[in-house]
Amino acid sequence: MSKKISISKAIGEAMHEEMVRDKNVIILGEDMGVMGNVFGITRGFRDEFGADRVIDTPISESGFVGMSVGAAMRGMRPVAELMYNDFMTVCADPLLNQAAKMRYMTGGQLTIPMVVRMPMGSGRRNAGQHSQSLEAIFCHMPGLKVIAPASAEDAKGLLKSAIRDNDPVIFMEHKLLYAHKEEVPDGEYTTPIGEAKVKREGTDLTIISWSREVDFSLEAAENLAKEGINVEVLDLRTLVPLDWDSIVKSVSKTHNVVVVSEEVKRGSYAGEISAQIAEDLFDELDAPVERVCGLNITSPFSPPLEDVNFPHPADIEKAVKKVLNK
Amino acid sequence: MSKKISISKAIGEAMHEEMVRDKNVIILGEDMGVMGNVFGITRGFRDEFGADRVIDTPISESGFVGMSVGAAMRGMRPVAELMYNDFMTVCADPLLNQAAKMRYMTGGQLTIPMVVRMPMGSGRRNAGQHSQSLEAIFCHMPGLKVIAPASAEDAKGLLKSAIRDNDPVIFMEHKLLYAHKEEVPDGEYTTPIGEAKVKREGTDLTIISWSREVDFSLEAAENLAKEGINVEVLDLRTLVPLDWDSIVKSVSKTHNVVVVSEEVKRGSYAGEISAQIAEDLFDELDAPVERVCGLNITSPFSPPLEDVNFPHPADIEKAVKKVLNK
Amino acid sequence: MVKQKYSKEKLVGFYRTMVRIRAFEELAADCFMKGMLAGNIHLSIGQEAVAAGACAAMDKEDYMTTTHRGHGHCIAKGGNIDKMFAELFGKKTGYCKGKGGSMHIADVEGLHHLGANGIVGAGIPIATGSALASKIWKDKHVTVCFFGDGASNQGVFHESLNMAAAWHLPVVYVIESNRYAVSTEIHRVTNTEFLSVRAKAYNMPGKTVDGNDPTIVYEAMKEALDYARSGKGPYLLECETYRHQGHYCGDPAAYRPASYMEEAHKDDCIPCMRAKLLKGKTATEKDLKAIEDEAKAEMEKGLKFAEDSEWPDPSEATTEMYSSDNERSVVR
Amino acid sequence: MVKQKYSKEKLVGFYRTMVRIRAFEELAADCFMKGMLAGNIHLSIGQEAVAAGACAAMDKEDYMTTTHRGHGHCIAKGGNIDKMFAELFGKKTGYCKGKGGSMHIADVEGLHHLGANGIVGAGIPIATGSALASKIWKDKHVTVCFFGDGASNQGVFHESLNMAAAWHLPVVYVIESNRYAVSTEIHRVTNTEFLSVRAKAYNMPGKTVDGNDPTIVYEAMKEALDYARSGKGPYLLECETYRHQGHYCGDPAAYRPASYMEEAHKDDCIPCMRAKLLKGKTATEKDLKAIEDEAKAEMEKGLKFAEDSEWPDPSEATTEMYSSDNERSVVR
Ligand SMILES: Cc1ncc(C[n+]2csc(CCOP(=O)(O)OP(=O)(O)O)c2C)c(N)n1
Ligand SMILES: Cc1ncc(C[n+]2csc(CCOP(=O)(O)OP(=O)(O)O)c2C)c(N)n1
Ligand SMILES: [Mg+2]
Ligand SMILES: [Mg+2]
Repeated sequence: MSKKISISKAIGEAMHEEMVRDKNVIILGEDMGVMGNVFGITRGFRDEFGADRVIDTPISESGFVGMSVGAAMRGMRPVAELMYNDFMTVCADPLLNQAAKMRYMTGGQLTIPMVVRMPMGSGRRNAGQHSQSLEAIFCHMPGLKVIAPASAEDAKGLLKSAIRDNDPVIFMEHKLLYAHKEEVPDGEYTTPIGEAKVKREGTDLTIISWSREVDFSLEAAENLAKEGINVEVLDLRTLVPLDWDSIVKSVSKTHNVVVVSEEVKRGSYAGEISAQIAEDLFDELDAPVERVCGLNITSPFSPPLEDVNFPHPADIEKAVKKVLNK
Repeated sequence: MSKKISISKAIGEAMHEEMVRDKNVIILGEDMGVMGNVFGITRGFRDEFGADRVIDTPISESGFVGMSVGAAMRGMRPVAELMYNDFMTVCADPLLNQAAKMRYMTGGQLTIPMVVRMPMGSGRRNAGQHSQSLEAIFCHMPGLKVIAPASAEDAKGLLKSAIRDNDPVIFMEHKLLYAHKEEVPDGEYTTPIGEAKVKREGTDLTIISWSREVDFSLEAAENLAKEGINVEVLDLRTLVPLDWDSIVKSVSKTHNVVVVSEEVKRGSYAGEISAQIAEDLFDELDAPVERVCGLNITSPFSPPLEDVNFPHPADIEKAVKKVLNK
Repeated sequence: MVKQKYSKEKLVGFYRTMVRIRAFEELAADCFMKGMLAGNIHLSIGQEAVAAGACAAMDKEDYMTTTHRGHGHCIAKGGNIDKMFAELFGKKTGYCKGKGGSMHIADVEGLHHLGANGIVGAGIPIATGSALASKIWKDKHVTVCFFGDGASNQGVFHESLNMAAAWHLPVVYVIESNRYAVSTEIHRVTNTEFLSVRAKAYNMPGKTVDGNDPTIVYEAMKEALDYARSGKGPYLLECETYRHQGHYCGDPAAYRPASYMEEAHKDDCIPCMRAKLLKGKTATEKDLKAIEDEAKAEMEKGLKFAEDSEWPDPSEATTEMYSSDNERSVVR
Repeated sequence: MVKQKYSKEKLVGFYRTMVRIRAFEELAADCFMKGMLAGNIHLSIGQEAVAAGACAAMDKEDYMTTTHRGHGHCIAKGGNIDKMFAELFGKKTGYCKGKGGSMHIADVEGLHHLGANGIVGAGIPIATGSALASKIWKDKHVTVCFFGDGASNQGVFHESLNMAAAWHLPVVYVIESNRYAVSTEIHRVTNTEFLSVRAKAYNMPGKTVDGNDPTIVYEAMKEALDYARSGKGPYLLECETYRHQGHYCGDPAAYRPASYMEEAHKDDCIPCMRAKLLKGKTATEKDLKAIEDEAKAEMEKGLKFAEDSEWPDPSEATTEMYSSDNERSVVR
């Protein structure tokens, strides 16, 4: 049995179920309570769970993310939200120096079971400070787990796992996926953290991607299929810990790789994956790995400019053909 | 003619000369004035240039880095200091969302000629929040130039160029290099931003590195030479813009590459370089690129633990031999 | 008959500015609702008196920083309507050549407008740094920093005001308190009636005034600017006003009690001033109608300019990231 | 003869705590200067009365966060000297198994000590979050947040105090004002005589007391803790004290005027209290000597424990990063 719901609804359901299940789960963030979130994700939560558990914060990200760290140390399970991932800049310390490091620095004494949800991504003409995909920064910081789902089913199942996980988890949601309506299993389920998923089987080349670019990659794969190119699409789903086994398996089969993400290309997590494959699976590769990412620029506002700043299916198709020398 | 001075002294000289040359150069940071900096770099500056130009700030990094952005917009040339690069977390917004983006977002109207100097690196048993090498985060952010010198001559010449540059420049100084005494040319000179330097010529393999790991790479190269392995050491000096031509030249000669940095390996800038080489110079490579970096952990305090967390010459030698299959 | 404190010209000038701002915002809203604009816009309808009064008190050469809700300040300081509309449309003729959009309008040379900002609070240290430059150069310009009640809860508010106070920097912080940060009423996330009380933490002057009357704002700003310009240091001015629309254009603002908009309409700066001008015989119905019609026409012209303008060429996406070595820096 | 407000036991207890802290710090300094310790240590010599008075007022189950200068609070709350010394040495038997060192000591289970911190100010929101948990759970624990005068200029100070005040969280913020942040005298970077005045910005109580007398600190803390515990909200307590040493051990502190240390010695909490105890006949010379000798012996024992302890095995570098899936998460 399954039902068709939007990804934002799936995310809301995950939080709702976990709040019912565990009274230590609380939500903090701007406009999460009375308004029910700017994307409507927590509508009704405050009435149901009370203002103590669904907290409208002031615009004080360092403060409330830092408070989430403190509350998590005490055994709460805070689910904080940054209205956009771009705002990690105003709370980088509690994220990168506190949540990520406190367990290790105290020799394992402290456990920080918190989740920070954050919409990400470009394509909404929100300009430079509201359109970034900053997963690389989080992936670079040991101590954080990083998740970036592409489907409603995964968003729900992974968010539930993230809330139950005892480590700080960065949970990145693409704004332009929110409205997608997709099948989600009925009833209780979780999706394990750290497992990639083959979204399309193929033999000629592996596209490795995550978040919204998985959809574009699948679209590209369909188009390429018409030309007789048989592409496998691997959705990483979790970025840290990385499901290396699934990458090895797919690359050992196809011997060709394209990594696709919306990030600024220079210093991207896509680059890390490209490097790891080139370093450790060199002999499996028939051709150099290709990356399809954003440009090394600030996200522009104007539609014709923004449109060249994140990968579209046509860009992916071009890269696949380049790798396959077609 | 040349003289032998410490790297910290070379950095001080660069600032001193630029302050004499251009009255719009100002210094801001914690303990820069009365104390003359915790590493003694600006000793005497406040007396010479006055408290208006050598400003002791409160512990308010977002505030004074943001103020540097504002002052730079007005035509000042602020040289701000973070006492450690780890503290970029408390001023990530003015660095990543303001300094880096304001020029682009205003269609080129704003020019932000500022430098942010920051000691970096491990090896001083300063534990998790004082030992990081965070260049990857800065390199990932378009709009910033990023410099990480390894020698006194370069530190001085590049800092002078950085101060004169009209873009925001992140200038990363390894704490454990400060005391090194090295030859520096007498008199006025600058070192161009964006040029790598071959520190040792070789034919068998190229080590690409920057900052303190250049020294370790050279040491490794000397040791390897005794075993008949002839390594070239390329010091990037500037990380953004990247001197790709020098990389191509060296790799086309040696066909083997090891990238060495102190960073956390996952998501490192070393990974970006490894990826670019594997992607664009695949046919030049005789073997996969190898990275020698820090572990994917928080920097530990205890000496025996910290010592396994950044590359030593022996680690580099091992990697070189692995690549060369020796 | 009481002698009027302000000349007819001044008073009518306030009115004109407010009317022009509202005409701009209403036309922009219209475009947005018709799907002609991409992204999001944040309108200052209801808050016009703050921009009009404050900017009228500023010297032409004074600097300012604004926010995501910054159209009004730009117009009040003399902004070019054509370039503003073109920027909202993302056209190449816009203030930022389409690269910034509504939230990033700046006019550095012309208006000494150092930029709107998409990060709440981020303009506060930037304005403070501009004031630092003025202090060092002794140039007598004051920097005015506009931001919302919500922004005053960001850490940079504290850091910046503390430094400005310690070093007596010539900056005026203007809180446009419309009582809401998106859906969050300020008193639900603070513990004081007024935000201006925060000035006490820094031993600097702080004042709360009615932000719906441009003459009151003007007067308070004059005092604040004089204070700052004379070298005494920063000033915190809170202007109480109303945000008529939702947070962004299209937000129904269902989270606000009905009473909010009732008050807002009662105190609406434009009809209130209109009535006063007529009552005091400072202007005739005809004068005011002319101003209103002119404003509408000016905005229509701006809109047409924007519509007629060209889109930026996609190749421009990679220009202007760096002031030197741009190409190499964006390639790898 | 005036009836003494506090029992002999209590007063001698304050003295013992202060003496133990100083003995710890002096022995640590000695080790550091002899090159036995790696890294850096920040000593609280001169500030013992704050830790002793404040922690004595706390319930055993109350929580706390401390700073880079946090040895004193840990000892005052009952910390294990052996584990502290071992941590300073980076030994496996230390509080953090050598992974954190001096700046990251915590004792979560035993002391409800949520950790020192290397980032100035970072403990403030953490303590506030702990107080939020207490409020939600209604568990009657107060969280005490220790930090320096310098830390009060960080943005998180503002953000945290504002939220704590708005939501009436049970947290006491204790500013240990030794007037210096490294070399920077607080009045050079602020514009008020006292930092406690900042409480006004949040409409919460704020008080400045003499931090060199543990009974004064104790009393003020009792009031603050009662206030917070009763649900009234947060409290800001500034304790004025002196940092005898440089910022870190070995810093000659040449940037301070000679008068600072003259005052510091005059007001030194330990000799002052010693004299009072003797004068009031609360304790004899012999009693006090015994306390002092015991403290020294205790510290020597701790040092020996640390020296005799094993180093962590290099393989432990990669453990304890993650609570689950650790291995896979640190490999790639
Ligand atoms: C750091 C940061 N946090 C959150 C946001 C999202 N956001 C944009 S405007 C806004 C509300 C701002 O409220 P206020 O400062 O009162 O200004 P107003 O919108 O009322 O003019 C929020 C939360 C942001 N842009 N930046
Ligand atoms: C965010 C940050 N900035 C700067 C530093 C460097 N630093 C460490 S302690 C210190 C001074 C702290 O002063 P204060 O808060 O008064 O505490 P005290 O040292 O006097 O106990 C500074 C600047 C830091 N650790 N973190
Ligand atoms: Mg508001
Ligand atoms: Mg201090």
